[in-house]
Amino acid sequence: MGALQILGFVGPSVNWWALLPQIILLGAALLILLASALAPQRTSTAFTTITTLCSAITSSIVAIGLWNDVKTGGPSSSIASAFGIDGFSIFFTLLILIGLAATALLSHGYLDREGIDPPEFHALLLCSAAGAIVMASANDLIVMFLGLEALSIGIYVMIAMHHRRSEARESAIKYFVLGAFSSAFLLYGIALTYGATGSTNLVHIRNYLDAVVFRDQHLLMAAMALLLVGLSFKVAAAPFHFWAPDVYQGAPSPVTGWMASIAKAAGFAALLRIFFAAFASHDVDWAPIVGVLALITLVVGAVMAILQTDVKRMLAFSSVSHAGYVLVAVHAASAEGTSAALFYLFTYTLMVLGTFAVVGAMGTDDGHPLSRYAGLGHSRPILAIGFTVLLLAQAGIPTTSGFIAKFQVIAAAVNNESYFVAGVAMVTAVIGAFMYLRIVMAMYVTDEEKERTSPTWHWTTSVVVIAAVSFTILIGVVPQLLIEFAEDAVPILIRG
Amino acid sequence: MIQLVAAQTASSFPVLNALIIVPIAGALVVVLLPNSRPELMRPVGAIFASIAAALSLYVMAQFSIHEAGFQFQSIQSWIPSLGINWHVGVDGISLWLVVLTGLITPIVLIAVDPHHDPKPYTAWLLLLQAGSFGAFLALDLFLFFVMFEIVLVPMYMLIGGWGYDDRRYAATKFFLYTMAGSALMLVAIVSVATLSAGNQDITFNVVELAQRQALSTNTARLCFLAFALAFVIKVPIVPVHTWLPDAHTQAPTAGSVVLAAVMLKLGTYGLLRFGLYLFPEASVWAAPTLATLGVIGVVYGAIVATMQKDLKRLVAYSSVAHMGFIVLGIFAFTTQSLEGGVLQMINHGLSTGALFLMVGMLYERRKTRAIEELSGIQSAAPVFAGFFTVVMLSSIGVPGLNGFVGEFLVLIGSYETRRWWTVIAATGVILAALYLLWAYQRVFHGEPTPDDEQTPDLTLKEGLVLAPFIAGIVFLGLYPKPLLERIEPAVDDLISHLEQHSDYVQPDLGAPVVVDENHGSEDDH
Amino acid sequence: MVDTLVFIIAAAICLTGALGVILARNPVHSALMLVMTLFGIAVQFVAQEAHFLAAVQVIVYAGAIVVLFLFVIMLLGVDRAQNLELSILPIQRWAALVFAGGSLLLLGALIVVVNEPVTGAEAVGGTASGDENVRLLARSLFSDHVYAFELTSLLLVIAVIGAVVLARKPKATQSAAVEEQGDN
Amino acid sequence: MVELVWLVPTLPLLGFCLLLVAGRVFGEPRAGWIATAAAATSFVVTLVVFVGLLGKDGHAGERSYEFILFDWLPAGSLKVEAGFLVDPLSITMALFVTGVGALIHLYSIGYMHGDPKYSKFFLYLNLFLFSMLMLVFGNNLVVTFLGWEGVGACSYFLISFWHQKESAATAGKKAFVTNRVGDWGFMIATFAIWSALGTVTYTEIANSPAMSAATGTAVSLLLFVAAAGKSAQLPLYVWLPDAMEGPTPVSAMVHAATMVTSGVYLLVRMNNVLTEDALLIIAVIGAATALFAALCAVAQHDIKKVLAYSTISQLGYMFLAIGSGAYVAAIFHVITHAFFKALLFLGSGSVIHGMHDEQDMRKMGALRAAMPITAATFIVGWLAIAGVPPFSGFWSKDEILLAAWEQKNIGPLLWAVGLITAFLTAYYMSRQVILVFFGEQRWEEDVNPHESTWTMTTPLCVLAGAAIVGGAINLPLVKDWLILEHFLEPIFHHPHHFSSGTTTKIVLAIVSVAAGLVGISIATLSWLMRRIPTESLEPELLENAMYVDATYARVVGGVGTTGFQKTADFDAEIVDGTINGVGRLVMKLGQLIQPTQSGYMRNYAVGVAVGALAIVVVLAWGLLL
Amino acid sequence: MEITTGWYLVLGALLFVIGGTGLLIRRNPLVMLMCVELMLNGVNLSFVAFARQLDDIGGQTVVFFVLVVAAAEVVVGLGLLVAILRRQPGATADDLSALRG
Repeated sequence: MGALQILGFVGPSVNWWALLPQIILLGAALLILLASALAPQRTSTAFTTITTLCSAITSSIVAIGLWNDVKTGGPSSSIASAFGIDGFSIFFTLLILIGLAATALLSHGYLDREGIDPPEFHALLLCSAAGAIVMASANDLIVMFLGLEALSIGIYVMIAMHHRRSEARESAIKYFVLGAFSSAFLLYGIALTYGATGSTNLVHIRNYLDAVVFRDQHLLMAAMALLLVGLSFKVAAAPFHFWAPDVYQGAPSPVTGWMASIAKAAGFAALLRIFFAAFASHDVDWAPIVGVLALITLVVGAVMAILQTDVKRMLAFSSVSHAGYVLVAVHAASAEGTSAALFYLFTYTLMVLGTFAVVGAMGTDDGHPLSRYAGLGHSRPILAIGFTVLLLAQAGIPTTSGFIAKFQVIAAAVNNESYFVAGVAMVTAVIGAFMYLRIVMAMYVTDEEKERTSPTWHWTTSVVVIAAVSFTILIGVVPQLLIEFAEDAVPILIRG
Repeated sequence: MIQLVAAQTASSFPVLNALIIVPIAGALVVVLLPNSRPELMRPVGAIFASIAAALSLYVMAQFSIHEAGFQFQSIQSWIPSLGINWHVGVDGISLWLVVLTGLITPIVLIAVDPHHDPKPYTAWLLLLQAGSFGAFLALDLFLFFVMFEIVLVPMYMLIGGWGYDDRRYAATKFFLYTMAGSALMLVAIVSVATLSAGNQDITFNVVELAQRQALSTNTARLCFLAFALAFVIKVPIVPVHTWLPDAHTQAPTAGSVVLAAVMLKLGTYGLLRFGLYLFPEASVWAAPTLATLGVIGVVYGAIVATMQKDLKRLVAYSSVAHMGFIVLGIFAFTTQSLEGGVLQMINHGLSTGALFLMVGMLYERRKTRAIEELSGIQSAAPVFAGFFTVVMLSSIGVPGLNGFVGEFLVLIGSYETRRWWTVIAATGVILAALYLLWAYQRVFHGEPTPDDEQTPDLTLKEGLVLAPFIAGIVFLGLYPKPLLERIEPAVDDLISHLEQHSDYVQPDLGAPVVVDENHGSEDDH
Repeated sequence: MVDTLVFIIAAAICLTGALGVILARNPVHSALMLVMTLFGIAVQFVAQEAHFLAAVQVIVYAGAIVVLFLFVIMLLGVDRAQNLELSILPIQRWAALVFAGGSLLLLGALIVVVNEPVTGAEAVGGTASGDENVRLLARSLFSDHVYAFELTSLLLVIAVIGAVVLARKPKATQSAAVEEQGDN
Repeated sequence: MVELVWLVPTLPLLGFCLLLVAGRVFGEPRAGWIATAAAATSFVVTLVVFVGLLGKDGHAGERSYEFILFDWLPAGSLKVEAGFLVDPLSITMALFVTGVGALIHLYSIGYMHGDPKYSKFFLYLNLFLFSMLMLVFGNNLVVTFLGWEGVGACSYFLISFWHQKESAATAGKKAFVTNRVGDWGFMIATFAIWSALGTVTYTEIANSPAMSAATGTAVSLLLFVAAAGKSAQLPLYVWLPDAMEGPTPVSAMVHAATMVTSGVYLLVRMNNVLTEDALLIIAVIGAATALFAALCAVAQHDIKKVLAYSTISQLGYMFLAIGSGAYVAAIFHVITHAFFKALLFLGSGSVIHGMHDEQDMRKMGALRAAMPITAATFIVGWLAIAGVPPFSGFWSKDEILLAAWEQKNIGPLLWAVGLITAFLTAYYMSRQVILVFFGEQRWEEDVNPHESTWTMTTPLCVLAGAAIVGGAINLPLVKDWLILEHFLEPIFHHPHHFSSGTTTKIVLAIVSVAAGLVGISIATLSWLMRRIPTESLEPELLENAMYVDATYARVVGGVGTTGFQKTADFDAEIVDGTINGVGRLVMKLGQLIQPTQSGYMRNYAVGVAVGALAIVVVLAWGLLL
Repeated sequence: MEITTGWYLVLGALLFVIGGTGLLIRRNPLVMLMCVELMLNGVNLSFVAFARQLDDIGGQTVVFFVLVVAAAEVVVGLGLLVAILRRQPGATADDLSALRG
């Protein structure tokens, strides 16, 4: 850096404190890789898992510290305002770290069972987690794009790491090709935005759009459209959702959980930051189209879900309709809607992680037929009741966090006077409920009481399930804290 | 919730919160009991349910008679940022439903043996009781919706877990049908809260919202329709009633009893408490339609019941008919009809609940509910037949038994405002006699078949279980005053609310022509 | 006048190359056509005074990426000619037609409605004028976009791990015995 | 003394409770005696009350006492008390209800001998007596309705007492349901009265201003519907003949003496709301019923069926009286009819008992030797009903015919119908007496009929006595002898007075007597002396009661059942089908879009590409704005 | 005539569209990857054109990152393809459709 200063070059100020979470994760990743490279014998899963956990915990501690700073000092940005430090970014950082920890725990038993190399898996997990954090806190479209690529590419590999299953490879290539395809659209959208506003920096874009009245908006509109497409793909919103069921089904369960929870969350983080924060002045343009996407997504997700026989596919489609719900909140284009979306994502992430924890434990060579769950209510009552809670929460039954989340989304939509969207959302919820009930029924209502082989079960999995269930119920009963958290996390764009 | 109760504003014991907490605690205790002691589950559950019952009786005893407003109110902030409170209270309309809920659950817990998995069975029943309490006591729209939805789960589990052959279909249908009904209600709830907020802060407090009346006519009507949809499905009113026969038929006895006695009332109670109270103008506007549907329900339900081949289905359809009376009463808007409606909720709970219990007992004995497979039971089990007869007559509406009191008040009250509806609805009493007596004749009269001759008569325990029902049936039939005088203030309050917020004016009924000298002068209202 | 000529020629090269990529039956030809396009684009870069980028374009893309492609093609021996008619998805062609045609129409429409200059925005990242293109590039790279620059390293790390993991032959222990087995 | 009225219904109620709890323990015959005691004491108490009432001055309106027990249905302005009204009308009814009732209890002790459900029978009887007394003493329509339904329920129990018999069970159900049709009228009438007058209490109704003509007529007709149901008038009479499935004492008490007259009681009680138009209709239907039933009775073979139709016919008389405004005559006939019809039924019961449950008159004959007391008393009843002076039937029937004659609009016609009925009555009763007690013996030797025990014959004798002298309570010969009329006067809004001169009265009386005698003689000629071929006297048409019942059955069993079944199917297929259809529709929708999930990544890419294109177009041209 | 930014944009757009179309019609996974590269190049061209128009160096900087991303994608993508084609030689995109419905 010294030499550059001689050249009269001054680098941008860096808030290392704010970067620390990502740095910790990357450090952990490198540590794991080095260890596996240098260690004479095969690196133990325990080591990598613990390292991942520790990094997750430490960086979440840092994140909490950051939260307090933001609460006191207000939001800021760093590194030439490429990186935003506000409640929003920290909210997602924490969420992603939770997801990271959970996925690490889930993978722990899984990797040994399936004979997947732990070091690479966890390293990639950490990297894609870092990518997700970058995505959530990016103040610059390019940074956001890079974060997205990091997240996605990591996932491609993690899926494909399951050498022995052709399904895994197939889902990997599908996700890869389509992902690359859609990120090309996203990138084109960035290019057009750059052209229309003269910068890729969200702050500048926001200010520019506020200041300038366009002669013709076509360029900007096309830009918005393409950005929306790219991100809708990531969050699996119809009609960009087709990959989701196949990929979710083929991918290893922990990775599926990671995709369904964190990838989606990060995608929505970017969506919210770009559209709600940066394109706020043009919400009359983008809100309606988001509404339409929300409707299509809700309907497709719910209607397709009830046709499935494979539990993983069911859950894939249900996650599609969940995306629809969040889109409804985004469509509201209000602070209330945004915090509703955040609340939804937070609760949904934990539900889905818990769900896939169970699914992963129940997995068999012949996939996840519904019949596999028959009689679970009798053979493993505790597991069954936990799973039931998670499913009912996804169906939005009261006293679970899922209901509070849906309620807030509906409230946001109603405040926005989009009653139709709200109504459709509720109706599709009913349709979707049928699918969850089918699983519950399968567990409890069995005509033959044949004792089944208990699923291969690792205590780390139980930890995740228990945590997810208790959180789901706790938030379902006393949601106030999380609601306030989400309200403080509405994105704010700050320069410098 | 727990620490909310702790935060109670001291003055008095928060009995209503306790009502809701006790069964939940009971459920937890039951869940924690060791699986090795299955015989403990139901007694322990029954104890907790009985504590709740005792509390409900305490509420009844402490309830001050001539007071219109809500009593025992308890408000705690729950989700402040959404303006949602934990707000419970009881008035004359909900009081007796609460008591009914309190008493029914321990009885069924004692009465009905699930045959397998007593632990979850007991826990679910207790949760059901808690949820029902909550729904009847809630004075916060959000809280009400929570309770209104949550009761679906235990009932769903009971039907699915302990029901008969076709339980899958029935349970799912029950759950989805009711959930679909309430889907739009949630939207309406939010709309009401937000739209009537105006410049004030948003609230879900029913009393507050009822006073604000800030919605435009059309909005109010739309919201009312959304509410009404949820409630008419729950009641159920023709033509959205078909979940009921399936649910009742497939549900285990306990499920059927609670479903009939308590859960159906959520619909009519909702129409009263939220339909009329929140949307007076809209209720008046929709009254003719709903009253018509109610009357159709009375006649149609009776006709369909006549042709049922399954005893439980028959009783289920008779429920449709009886609930039709209640709906007519509600939307006739007179003191008598509304009081009759509320009373009829209780009566229907007693008589239909008892009927389901007995059909269950019969099933336990004969392992069939098919009418044509039974005959001459009266010869084999005369006492059982006697109990059945009493309940049947109450259901038919014979004076001196409770069924008559409710129907009579509903009809006499409705006659003034809905004359022709009443005339048609009254034919329901003919049909009721028809289907019940015909069924009775086929099942109890005639020469018993060999299997029927073996049918054992009522055991002492069963007799004790049924005794409270019989007692209630006779007592309410002869001396309903204690109920009526507690119901009346609330009902009058509701009517004056209607008159105040709509162009409806209650006709001056039965203005006494002469004051007869033998006893105190008539009381006008 | 000259730059017009340059543009037209280069554009022609690009488009023929691009069409070649998607129409050539043989993947090898496609790869070579891709190189052609990339050269054309490099020329356009020069025409836009992005000299350094032009160089990078040639080196990285043509030099590295396409070579990688060819390498894999040879490695896997998938250089068989692929007959487009064999496509087993009939609707696919119509869909593609819709996309292509639609996009072209859209483009045409935009050309008609959007009047020069396409954007009214002004510079923020510092001027890009003329001879010291490299210096400017470097400055912007290490000031405004330094964070992104660092992130690319993350990306490359992932890519490396991925390449290693994917290319590595599965351990014989499992691969032989429980091939195509395992849960998900 | 009047205050004791509450005891009157309470005693049978006590008996009921006692038997309910311990009936089996008491067993036979103690249970019977307990019930009888309850009925008897209640009769005594009624007498006491009656005497007490006589102590008051009738014309100062002091003979009307209300006793409020408690508020029954206090709802807003609606005030319904559980209370008793003691006035000449109710006490008169109560007297013969308890009196006849007590006798029939006594009779049943012997009749029900050996029945497995002995105690239960008396339980029902007491409950019935209680309900009947509530009906009579109720101080408002609702309490009366309580009794009204109570007696209905009891008659249901009693008719289907031997429910193992399909026919008995069906008959019971039929009775209840048919009665319910009448109850419907009762309820609506109550509602209408309340909404018009604001009260359901008799005293207040009596003092209320008249309702509008339309309402008044409507109410009157609705009340008549109720009465027609209970009192088996056209077209609701069909249940009564079947009701004979019950034990004979039941037929005597419930379906001849007491319950069936409650319709008459109701109309008399509500006399001040009945309008002219309504009365005319009532009179016509009454007359029609009387004639119709008499015709049916002519050709019956079942000893009880004859009496059943005769009951219907006599009830028709009573309504004819009411329709003609002669309420006293109606009540008078109610009383006398209670005596002689109960007598006849019990007699027939005794015969059936002696013949070992044989009811077909064609298998009887010449029984007077075998059962002299029964025969003698039965003959008394026969003369009474046939209207032979000075038996009680003559006086009451005569008054009715007179009233009919004086009916304003169509008096003579009504009178003529009444006369024909009188003739027919005399005929078929004579036929019955001859077939049962005279002529040649048509039963096998092994039957050996016998006289019944004293518990059964005592009531017969008492009733016979009453049937002879019963007319004395209202002799038209001298003004002051019209005891009943003077006694009942206070309760009538427009007291009815006969306008005809003495000569007319006498002529009419002679004519009616003549008609009776003609009937008797024809019967004697044909059935005893066989001078007239009897086949022609029992036409199919009449034997089958003009197929009315059969037609009902065909309608209910045919159109009714299928209609109901259709509705049930509609419910199952259309209503429920729609709901399940919605579900299937959603599934269909899913299967419609399922092909998009083809598994080909290039297909999926199309989604992205085309979707993107669409969004760009929509946004760039603001299509959603 | 004078070549304005618009021309470059149109060219970029054409490349993008051609690439997209190619991905839709080709089922050789390698060629599909190339098509993605085409699209990215179209985008690059647009970036540079805008940079020129705006006289802003940022646009050119971005192209760097796009190059890196493209490289990373290609590396991983080719790795995937190698892994797949090793086991299913000559598999086309359409052959990889076991997961469906």
